[in-house]
Amino acid sequence: MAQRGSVEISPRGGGEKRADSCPACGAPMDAEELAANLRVCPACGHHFPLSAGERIELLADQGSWEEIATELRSDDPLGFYDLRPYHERVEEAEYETGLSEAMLVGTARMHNMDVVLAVMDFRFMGGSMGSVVGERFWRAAELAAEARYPMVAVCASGGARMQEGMLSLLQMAKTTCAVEMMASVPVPFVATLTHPTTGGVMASFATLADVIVAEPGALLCFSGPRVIEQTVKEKLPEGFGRAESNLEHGQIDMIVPRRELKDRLVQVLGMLE
Amino acid sequence: MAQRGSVEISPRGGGEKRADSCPACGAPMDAEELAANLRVCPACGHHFPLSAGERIELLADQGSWEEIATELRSDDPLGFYDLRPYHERVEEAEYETGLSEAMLVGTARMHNMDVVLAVMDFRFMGGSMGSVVGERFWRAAELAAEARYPMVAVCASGGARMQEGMLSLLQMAKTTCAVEMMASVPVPFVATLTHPTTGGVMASFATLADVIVAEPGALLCFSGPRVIEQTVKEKLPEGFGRAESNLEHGQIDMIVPRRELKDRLVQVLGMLE
Amino acid sequence: MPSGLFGKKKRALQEEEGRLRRRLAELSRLPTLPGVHLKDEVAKISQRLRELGRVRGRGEGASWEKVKLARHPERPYALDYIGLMFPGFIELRGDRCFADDPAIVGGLAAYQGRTLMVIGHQKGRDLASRTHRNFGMPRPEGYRKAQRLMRLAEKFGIPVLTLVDTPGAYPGVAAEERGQGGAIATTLACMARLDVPTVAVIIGEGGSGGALALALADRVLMLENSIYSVSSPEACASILWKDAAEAKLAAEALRLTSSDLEDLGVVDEVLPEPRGGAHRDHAAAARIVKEALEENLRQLELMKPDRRRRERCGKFRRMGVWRENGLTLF
Amino acid sequence: MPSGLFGKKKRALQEEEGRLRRRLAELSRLPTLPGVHLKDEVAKISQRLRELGRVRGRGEGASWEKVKLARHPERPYALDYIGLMFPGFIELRGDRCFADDPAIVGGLAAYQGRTLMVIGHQKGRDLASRTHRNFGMPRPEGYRKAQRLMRLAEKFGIPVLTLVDTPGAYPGVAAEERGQGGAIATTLACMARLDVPTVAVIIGEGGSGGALALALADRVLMLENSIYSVSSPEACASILWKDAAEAKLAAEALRLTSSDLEDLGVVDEVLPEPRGGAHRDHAAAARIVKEALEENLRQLELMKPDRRRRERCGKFRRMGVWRENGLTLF
Ligand SMILES: [Zn+2]
Ligand SMILES: [Zn+2]
Repeated sequence: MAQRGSVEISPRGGGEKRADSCPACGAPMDAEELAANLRVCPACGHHFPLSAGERIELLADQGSWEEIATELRSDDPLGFYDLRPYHERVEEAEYETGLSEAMLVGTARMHNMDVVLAVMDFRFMGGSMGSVVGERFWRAAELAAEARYPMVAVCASGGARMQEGMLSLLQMAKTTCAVEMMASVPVPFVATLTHPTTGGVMASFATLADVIVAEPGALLCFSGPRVIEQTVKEKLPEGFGRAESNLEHGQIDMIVPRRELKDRLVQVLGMLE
Repeated sequence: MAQRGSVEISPRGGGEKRADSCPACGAPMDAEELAANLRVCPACGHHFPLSAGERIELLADQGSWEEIATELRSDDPLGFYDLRPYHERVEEAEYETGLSEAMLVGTARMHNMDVVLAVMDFRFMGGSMGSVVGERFWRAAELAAEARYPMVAVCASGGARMQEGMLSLLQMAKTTCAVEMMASVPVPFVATLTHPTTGGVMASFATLADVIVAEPGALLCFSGPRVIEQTVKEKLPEGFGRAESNLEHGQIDMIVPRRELKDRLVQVLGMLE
Repeated sequence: MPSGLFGKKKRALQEEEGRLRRRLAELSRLPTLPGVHLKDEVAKISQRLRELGRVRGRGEGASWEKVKLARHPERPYALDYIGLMFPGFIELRGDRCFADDPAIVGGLAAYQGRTLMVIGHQKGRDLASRTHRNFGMPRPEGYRKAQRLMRLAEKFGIPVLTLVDTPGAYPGVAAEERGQGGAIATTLACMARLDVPTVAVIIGEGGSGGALALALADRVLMLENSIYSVSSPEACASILWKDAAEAKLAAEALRLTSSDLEDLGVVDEVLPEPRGGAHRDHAAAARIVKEALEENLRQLELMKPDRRRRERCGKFRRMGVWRENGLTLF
Repeated sequence: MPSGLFGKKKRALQEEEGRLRRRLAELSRLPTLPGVHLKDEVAKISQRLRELGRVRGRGEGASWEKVKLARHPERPYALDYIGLMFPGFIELRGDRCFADDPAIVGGLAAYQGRTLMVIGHQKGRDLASRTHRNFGMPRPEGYRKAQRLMRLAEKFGIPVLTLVDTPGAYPGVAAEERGQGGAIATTLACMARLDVPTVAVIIGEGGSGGALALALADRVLMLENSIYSVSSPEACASILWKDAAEAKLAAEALRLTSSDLEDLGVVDEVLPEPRGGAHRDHAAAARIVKEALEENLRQLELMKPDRRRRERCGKFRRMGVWRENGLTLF
């Protein structure tokens, strides 16, 4: 089932549309310079999103990534149609990202440590969690538990994939059971929360990790700012839901700049093994 | 070690000085009427303190109380002297309350259910927890664990007994271990918090109970109002630390008026057995 | 899970319905071109959809009707069921941490000579109680209270019954700051770990993660006119249709009714309601829930804790539909 | 616990001292009567007390000197020890509930090829860091963070080291409302239950329940110039002497020094400090702590978890002195 080799990065380099200037500080951006800086604004440190491929490149030792569960694809159990059919949306996401789903799972080495990686990509339908994301996470957890490899999940998600109805919501229960499976060994499970991680992912495996790491500035919440403003008409405080606010409110262990992320994850995993 | 029969209630009836009027509503008080009403103000429901003897009378089936660990007495391990020697203060408390210490422990039946009772008396040096209170609680817990009787503790305490120094503080650790001993069976442990329960008792066995019941209006906190006002100069909100505030803040399970206390405790214990 | 021919047939009908609806959506997006007459095809599809609806037991707007029933202000709430099913219920309150959340109630119930821990979302009926109960939308402390009570139940070997009825977890700033996401996640984890029997009953509105948090149970039962949904139809419509007014369409698409969810294998059993709905006869509804509870508990108590936990996780592991190497797995 | 002749002798001296001090207190309360001359007796008692003080290794005001040393602003704090003992320490933050409390720090430390969970009270040195650390006075979330980290340590079989240094838990309204008492109690319970080895070191000020919460450990070590007390001498004086200025007297009476507490059996081992006190040589102090930690962990790791837990509870069960049927039990 494993497929050796490094991940396909889409022709555009794997990110979403490249901005011409930094949205945080307004500094003009050179795409190549930005890429060379791990897509962190050299002027202000703003962390631009990474694609799943870029994330794997960042974390996995060169050539060590072996994807599993590659053949899993979304079905359309509800025959869901809104303004467009679900399958059309999936196909479009596949085409635009070059990915098979919003999460890739597999094994890799990080500084020579064997790990299981589960990496989400927000570009794939907003990183929404449907049946395939849930099943891939399950298989990753199963592999981690069996091989006694620690797991690193990198989260980026808008929540449940509405087009799969309750089946998508239930992926919260499924991934929770998967985390419990790792805990019963135990193998260490560390989550890295990147911008944005919200909804069902934030309310299941992401916050169940032994250690929770976040990238600077990442929006991390269950209900997003727009929902809060529209539903309960509350004014949002400055920095609401950001990694920094989560740290202060005791919800995460640490904020790690992207440049230090791999080293830090390896240190943490090394100490928990 | 057990001593059959009902507890000695001091000649004055076991309470502290009887007020002429209710401190809560100002209604004039007739001592006999008050006693007949379980020392609850008929006008406003204010709960006057009960002595350990009165409490046992309230909770134990007639004639079922068997005190244990009766021979335990305070020693003076530090040779403690402040304005008066410790042993003198203890002797005075013994004389004034007719009790051997700030906690009595024993077995009783409540509506025919065998239970272990641990009852504190605030009049005995402010219900402070020293070595004897800790050891009595331990023996009560041990008996509960061995006989598989549930335990009901009735708390009223100003905290640790300073005159025994660190040995009194360590009763928090000791009573915690005693609660763990009951939990490992498990036998149910229900705490009834009465006015006032503060300091070390509040930070050990009292808040470790499976179910925490309080009497209306009881002051329940770790740091008392005076300490807070004097140390950190904070203004206290209306009703600070009272049972009602604790209920709202999620610290206790329920507030039960004295008249219903025995029935409620028996119901709870019956469901946990 | 659908099983046997019955399940397969249902699924075939469901697929046909999906196909037709997708085609209808495509047609509706086509520009009106001279000489192209779509009306016939639209009419044919609509006709077939109505037929399918009848076969599958619902007319047009049937899902929306269920939404209205599930939210009916006279529908029995958790404390109504508790009052009818468990005289002498003792409420236990507080998360021992920050607050007591009245949007979740819980406590001990005497039941057939044993004890149950009953935990449920609680809505209010009049303005005051609705405000007090925060419209049944829990804050993190509600979920943490639920966890505390579940652990207490486990300590004494007491089975857990949950009653699910919430529009969703409360989406407020302070609730977020106190870790709404983590509170739901740890409640799920707590339910996954419990070694006592657990039964969840969706009694009204099973709204999103805030509902699911109390429903990772050995058995998930659902009252006939309840709904259980990944998001409210209104929210779904405003996100996917960009128009909250399309909630009726969304309600249909989301498959949130009890029969939909039985088809999808999401719930283990659908409980019939008294004629006209549970709000017409609270006592009868409570009897139905109690009987189902009894039967399910009886079965669960025959199993060893390990096996119960394994089967519970196994059930949720199977939730989802995907294709793999050309095969659709369900 | 004191053992053998050495312990008995110490205890005899202690008792004599107590007797004399009580007599002194009695004399001081007597009204001055004509013809009654107490001066001689007072002088004699004071002389003997000074002798006893020398024998027991302390002069007058010796306890107060220890209080000042224990609170010395240059004394190494938890993060100083951590920095010196555990390069590569990874701090873990937050209670996952309400806040991260900077008055308690905790995290993972690589140690002799294995991992330790280190948790300690943390004071600040300058105005900003003192405010940030709330003068080392934890709120409930600090204790809940400690519990979370202890449970994490237990999950992975990691021994726990705590560093105790606090004036006490924070006495504030909001801290009370969030359950300060319960937070301390559940931390104690957590430490009582842990099945990994636990070592507590009193490194500075061991103030009241807020300190004890982190010290229900298999081994409780205490640095020579630290104090460990049921209440601050100031608070004790203002309660018992009705005058906070009598803190010096209270410090003596409370027996809060390391040698007092070794005598009383409250601490398992007193660690000598570098000449003049730990503040004179942080590195040397850290070496001393590290060596003691090593030896104690080595012993603890030879024991089975069950036995460790049993002995831990057994030790705290023996804390206290009482009389029973005429016998003094210790
Ligand atoms: Zn920038
Ligand atoms: Zn009154």
